[in-house]
Amino acid sequence: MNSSSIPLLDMRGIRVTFGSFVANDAVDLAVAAGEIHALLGENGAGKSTLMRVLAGLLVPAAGEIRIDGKIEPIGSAHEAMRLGIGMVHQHFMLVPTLTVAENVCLGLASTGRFIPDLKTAAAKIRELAKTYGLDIDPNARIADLSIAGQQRVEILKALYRGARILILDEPTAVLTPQEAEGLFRILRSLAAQGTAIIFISHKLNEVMALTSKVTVLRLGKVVATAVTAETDARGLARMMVGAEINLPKLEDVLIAEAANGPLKGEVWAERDPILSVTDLICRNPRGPVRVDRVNLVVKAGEIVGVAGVDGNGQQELAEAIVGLRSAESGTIAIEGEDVTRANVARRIALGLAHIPEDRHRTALVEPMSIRDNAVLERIGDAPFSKGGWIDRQAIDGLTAAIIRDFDVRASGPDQPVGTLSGGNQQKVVLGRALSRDPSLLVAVQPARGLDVGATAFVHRQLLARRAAGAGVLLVSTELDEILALSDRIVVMFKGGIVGELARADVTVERLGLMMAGRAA
Amino acid sequence: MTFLTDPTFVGFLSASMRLAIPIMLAALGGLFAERSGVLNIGLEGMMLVGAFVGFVATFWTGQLWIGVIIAVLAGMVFGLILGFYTITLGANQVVVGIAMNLLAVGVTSFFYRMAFGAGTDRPRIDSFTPLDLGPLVDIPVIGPLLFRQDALAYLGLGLILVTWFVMAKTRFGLNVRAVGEHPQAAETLGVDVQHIRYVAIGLSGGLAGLGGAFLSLSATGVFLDNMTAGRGYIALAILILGRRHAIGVLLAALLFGAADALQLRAQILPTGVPFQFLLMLPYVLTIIVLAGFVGRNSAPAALGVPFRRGRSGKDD
Amino acid sequence: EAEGLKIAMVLPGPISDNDWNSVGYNGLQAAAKALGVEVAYSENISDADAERILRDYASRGYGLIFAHSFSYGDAALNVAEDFPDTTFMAGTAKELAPNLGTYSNPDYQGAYLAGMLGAGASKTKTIGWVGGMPAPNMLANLHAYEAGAKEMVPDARVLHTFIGSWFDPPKAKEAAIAQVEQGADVLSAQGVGVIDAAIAKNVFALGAMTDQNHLGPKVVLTSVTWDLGPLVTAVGKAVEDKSWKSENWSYGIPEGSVKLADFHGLDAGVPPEVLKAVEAKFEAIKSGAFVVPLDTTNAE
Amino acid sequence: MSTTELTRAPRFRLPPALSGSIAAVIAAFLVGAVLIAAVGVNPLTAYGALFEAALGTKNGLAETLVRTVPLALCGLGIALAFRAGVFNVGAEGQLFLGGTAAGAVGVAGAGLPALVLLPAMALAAMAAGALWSGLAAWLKLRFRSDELITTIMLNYVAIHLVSFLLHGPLKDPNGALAQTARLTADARLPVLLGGTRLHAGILIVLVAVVLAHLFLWKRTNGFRLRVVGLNPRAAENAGMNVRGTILFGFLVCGALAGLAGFAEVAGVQRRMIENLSPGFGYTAIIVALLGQTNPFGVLAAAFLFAALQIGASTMESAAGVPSTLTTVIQGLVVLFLIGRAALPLIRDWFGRRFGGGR
Ligand SMILES: Nc1ncnc2c1ncn2[C@@H]1O[C@H](COP(=O)(O)OP(=O)(O)OP(=O)(O)O)[C@@H](O)[C@H]1O
Ligand SMILES: Nc1ncnc2c1ncn2[C@@H]1O[C@H](COP(=O)(O)OP(=O)(O)OP(=O)(O)O)[C@@H](O)[C@H]1O
Ligand SMILES: [Mg+2]
Ligand SMILES: [Mg+2]
Repeated sequence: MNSSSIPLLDMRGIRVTFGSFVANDAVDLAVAAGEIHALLGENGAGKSTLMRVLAGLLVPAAGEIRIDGKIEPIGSAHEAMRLGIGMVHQHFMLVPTLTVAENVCLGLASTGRFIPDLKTAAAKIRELAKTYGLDIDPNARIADLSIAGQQRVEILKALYRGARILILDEPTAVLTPQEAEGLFRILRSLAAQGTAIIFISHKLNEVMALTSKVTVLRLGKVVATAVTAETDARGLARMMVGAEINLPKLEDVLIAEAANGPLKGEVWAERDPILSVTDLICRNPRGPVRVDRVNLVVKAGEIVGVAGVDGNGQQELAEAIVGLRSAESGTIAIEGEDVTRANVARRIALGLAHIPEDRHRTALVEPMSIRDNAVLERIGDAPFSKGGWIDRQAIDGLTAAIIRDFDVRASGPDQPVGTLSGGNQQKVVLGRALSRDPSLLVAVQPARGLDVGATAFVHRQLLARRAAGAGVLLVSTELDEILALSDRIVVMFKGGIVGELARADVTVERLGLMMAGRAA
Repeated sequence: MTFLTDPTFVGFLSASMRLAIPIMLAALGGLFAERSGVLNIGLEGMMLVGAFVGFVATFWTGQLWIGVIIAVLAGMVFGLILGFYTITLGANQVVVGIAMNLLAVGVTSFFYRMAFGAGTDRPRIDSFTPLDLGPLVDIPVIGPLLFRQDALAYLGLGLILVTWFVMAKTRFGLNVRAVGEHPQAAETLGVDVQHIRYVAIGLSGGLAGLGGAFLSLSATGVFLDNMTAGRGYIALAILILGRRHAIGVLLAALLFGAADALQLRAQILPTGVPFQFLLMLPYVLTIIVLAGFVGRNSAPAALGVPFRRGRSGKDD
Repeated sequence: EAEGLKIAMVLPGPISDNDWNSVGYNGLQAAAKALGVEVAYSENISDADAERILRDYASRGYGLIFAHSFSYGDAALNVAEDFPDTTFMAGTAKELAPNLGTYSNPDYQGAYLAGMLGAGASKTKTIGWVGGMPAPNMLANLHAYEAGAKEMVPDARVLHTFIGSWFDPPKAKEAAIAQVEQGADVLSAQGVGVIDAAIAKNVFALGAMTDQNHLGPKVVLTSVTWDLGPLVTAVGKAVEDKSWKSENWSYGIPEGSVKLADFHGLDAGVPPEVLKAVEAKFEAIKSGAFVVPLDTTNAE
Repeated sequence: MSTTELTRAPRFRLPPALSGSIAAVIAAFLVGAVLIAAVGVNPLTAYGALFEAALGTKNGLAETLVRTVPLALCGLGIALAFRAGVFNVGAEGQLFLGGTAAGAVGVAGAGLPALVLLPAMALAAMAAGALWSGLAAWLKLRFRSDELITTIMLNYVAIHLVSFLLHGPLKDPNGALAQTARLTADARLPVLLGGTRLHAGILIVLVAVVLAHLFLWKRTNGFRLRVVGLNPRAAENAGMNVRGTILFGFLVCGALAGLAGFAEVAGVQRRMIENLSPGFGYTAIIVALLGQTNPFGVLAAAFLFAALQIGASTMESAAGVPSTLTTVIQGLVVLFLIGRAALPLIRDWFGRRFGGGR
């Protein structure tokens, strides 16, 4: 056996259990130096779990890990690091109040056993950043960095520790296409220098573009390992889910509608505006302007996509519309009623539903059951309460309907939502919002972190809402998502709207230019 | 500017410092605990234990510094017990803290009676006496504030600088800050979260014990049941008022000490204000300052949240 | 109940305070020795709990129960009503019952002497007084102290501070230091901590309740001592031989219970005529020729 | 008792939480026994006195229930506030102000019939407690001041304020003490059990516990309160009035603590006194959290603590155990109760050490 045939990383027979639940079962995974290896699977398939084993954060019940052919018992994050394993977690493992250099030095005795030498570290960080083309200021506070910036720090943290095996868990879920492209460049150059990279993503086109091999997990077991070039996205999706998945498209809906004869004769201009935003300005308390003179209309039966690079005021705009952020000036009207100063409850009463970007923090009460979360917005309404008394039966009915209609995979209505997988949590959020038949749906990154199946489900639901005559405001940094679903697209840049495109006029190039701030 | 050297003003300044130091020390203890993510409501109990143990040790050995050292150690032991509950068991940090305070009241007065009997002549030790620092004493403002104190007070003031240095510059301080803000992140980098928190809470107890020792070995030469009289709770307020920074803690404690020194002086003067209102002064002032200037500062993100290793590194 | 008398005492603070509570505890122990009876006590009993504890002792066959706090009056009255065969003694109570007597806290008589002594010994004609809370016995003490001082030195200044709690030695010390800075050179120590101030500032202190010279051998000029032993013993004996009457049992200077402690040689620092005047006043009080005024109105 | 008996499996099993709690209390008592023996008292005598005094006699049980009243009311308030995400340490001060208001109204309203006077006193007490708590709420909502700190500070302020009132405007004109005049019979809560001090306050507690339970689990506002406490941002997103709910958490805590003050004044002391509470408001924090902020749990924890405190003081008077030691035992009981969580850890450790397995 010559040495080149020994993979840098060789995981064999890995088994992880949580109580009686088997999260990883007899998983084998081999990755060679210089290889970019995709790890695929549905939500909850066990990808993160497997990687946590590799990173020393979980001790497997069975199995062995070989590095360079040698069995290494990885018992702690420390050992993993010593072996050159670095992991960029799905949710960044950065201390927001510390600087980049401090985060990098954390837990790294080589930067000074008692007094970390931050100056030297900063110099080394600059050097590394230059080598790999990462744009990083070692003295910046993490909290002040953009998401992409934080991710660069995560990668740099691994590089600084001399990672030979780099794990990235859904790294692009929070990146814009441009940022993702930047990341891929970095990863390719790392691979070229011999780093083994494990790449987890739900975006199959990225997998196709970036990786050389792919391993697919389903229900904790490996169902396939393949050379990427020998498969296609469709095939990968089938392997993951075990069935054919087609992401729905508005275009198909329009074709179908056209086939059904002319629409109810409606002209866009004559339809009622569900949402109208006029000259809206929002700013952070004593801070910069976040939403700058935005004008926007959403009419019944249309999906308006808000595109833009993350951090250009889309989230703030959505928050202002739903009432979580107060407007400095301008007006917001829902169903013709001025709600600029109205509270969230009033807006909900007018038919607003919100699928927030951060479901854990904003949408769900994690320790509470699915049942309780299902009525969060409607607890005061009939039939869920009468005279201030909760009607348990009515709520049970609603919960059962949501679980059934939205295919929430849970042990029952009493399961705390915090213990559901991300996809299922999102289904609860969606089910709750849509069960109210909202006339205005504000959906922010509704498919973030979801697998293909769940994404398709969410998208179908948005289209169904549109068909039911609701106005949908879809905020997303995923161009694919925006392009697939929107009747009209507006692009935000630095808090303002740089332009609007009808779906017929959209090209990716024009959108890209507008997202960079140039009206096109 | 003559008032700067007026004996009344000078006395007021040094009294402010004397009143501030024990609270400041306990607040420094609270600083280590809270920055590492552990809420130490047990400061009061740890102070009391320090006051008691320091007194007994000094009484038996005749050595003040032995008393100081033992007081610090005893505070640490109490801190580590609290640590076991909050860090290892993940118990509610408030309940444990209050229970520890209850325990401390009982334990100290019980063993005081075991050691010295009851109702007889109260034992006394010769407390620390102010050091003579020659001409430094006469510097306006600074002199009375800083140079009329005893060795223990200087130790306390020195610990402000030490704390600042440790938190800002050392690896341990970095670890403490990380562990208090984002323990999962620290964990993924190989920082032993529980270990860091144990050390921090041990230091916390030690500093509170030292603050207690100041009461029985410097401020007075006696021990009396419950003689901390709520200073540990006030230290919690001082900690927040000082934004959980060493220098801030010093200033906040001085503010409180000054308010107390002022009201004690105002009582003697014919102000006509009922003395109860003067007694309120330090507390009211603390509230006002808290509301006016520091309301918007935020606590370490993981403060009060137990960290369990089994869940570490969870994506979500 | 053939076993003979059992005496109980309920105290508001720790018996180790060398103050009010120590006096009570020592008095009880003295009576136990003198009468050969069984005694029991409960310390640190807050007003809120007093009634329950008193009731508890009464129901367990204690024949004589001392409620040793000015603030136990209500509690004692309530319990006395339900236990007519038990004798209660409440410290400085106003309302009595057939089986509820009271005993005054006569240390204010000594405070008068302390005031004279303090003012006479003061070079600045300013003396201090630090107390916990303005309870009636504290106010009586303060006013007698002032009156004594004024008798000795008509233009004497008497500074007083309440620290707002009964037990906070460091604060009492700081209060006393503040008084010294205002010119006081003799301090009346009505709380733990004042003597520490006297040591730190090298001024005289006047101890209270017990001889506190050992707490500051060079500064505690003398102490106003109060020995509750004779009173507890006398009441116990009266209960035993059924001669007890519900009345105010006052054991002060005339009865030999309140005294000035030994000066431990520090009297050298006091003008002889002052000592003589104090001595004379002590005899006058003892003989009944002079009655120290009892004034419990608020200070100022 | 033979070894076989000791090792025999129990016939029926208590729910694990309850049996664990009982084991914890027993463990605390065992440690206490060592200390009791150290001062030369037979621990069995001491504990016998404790149980008899707290639970074994009519009067003892009555006293335990009397003590349960303030602990449960304050504990309930703290628990409800906690559920709303408010950590109110100010029950002690709120209780003092409630008691003062009750005393003031009770004295001023002398002559009114009990049916008018008692409710007026209770309302005044609740209003005063709520007002004091509302101050902390205002500081939090307006200035974002941490209520842990402001409520501790306000406790001191309250106690000095009450001292001023009782030494001044509210002082009994016929006495020297800092307390109000004695309440007339119409201003007192009726005694429920002749020959004891058990007053109607315990009924108030039972009603309050049931109401709190219904509120938390059956009322929409209780639901909202829990949501706000668990995730205020999600509550806001769902259209709930977060600030109002937080304010309510403060006010209800203050009102219940004030009510506790009323119960002490009208049921036990029969006037407002300067030292109304030996730290009820602080003990109630432990009560609230040991009771897992569940109304019935709070009631159980309050009863446990009341029994412990009543029994402990009799242990002092009857068996000669120093009261300081009884404080130690109380602390130990709490620590062992929380320390239950250590049992699996200890079992694991023994397993690893001696079990031979993994
Ligand atoms: N801490 C835990 N306790 C119990 N079960 C867990 C825990 N962590 C993970 N699991 C289980 O392991 C399974 C796999 O989880 P994992 O996070 O590895 O999924 P994943 O493949 O990363 O999913 P996603 O694509 O959503 O990130 C889950 O379905 C869950 O049931
Ligand atoms: N305490 C717990 N008990 C049981 N299962 C848990 C627990 N915590 C997490 N899990 C499981 O862990 C799995 C992974 O959850 P996770 O939140 O990582 O999903 P995710 O898809 O990665 O989420 P997201 O996409 O939002 O980041 C879930 O399937 C969930 O069932
Ligand atoms: Mg995952
Ligand atoms: Mg995920």
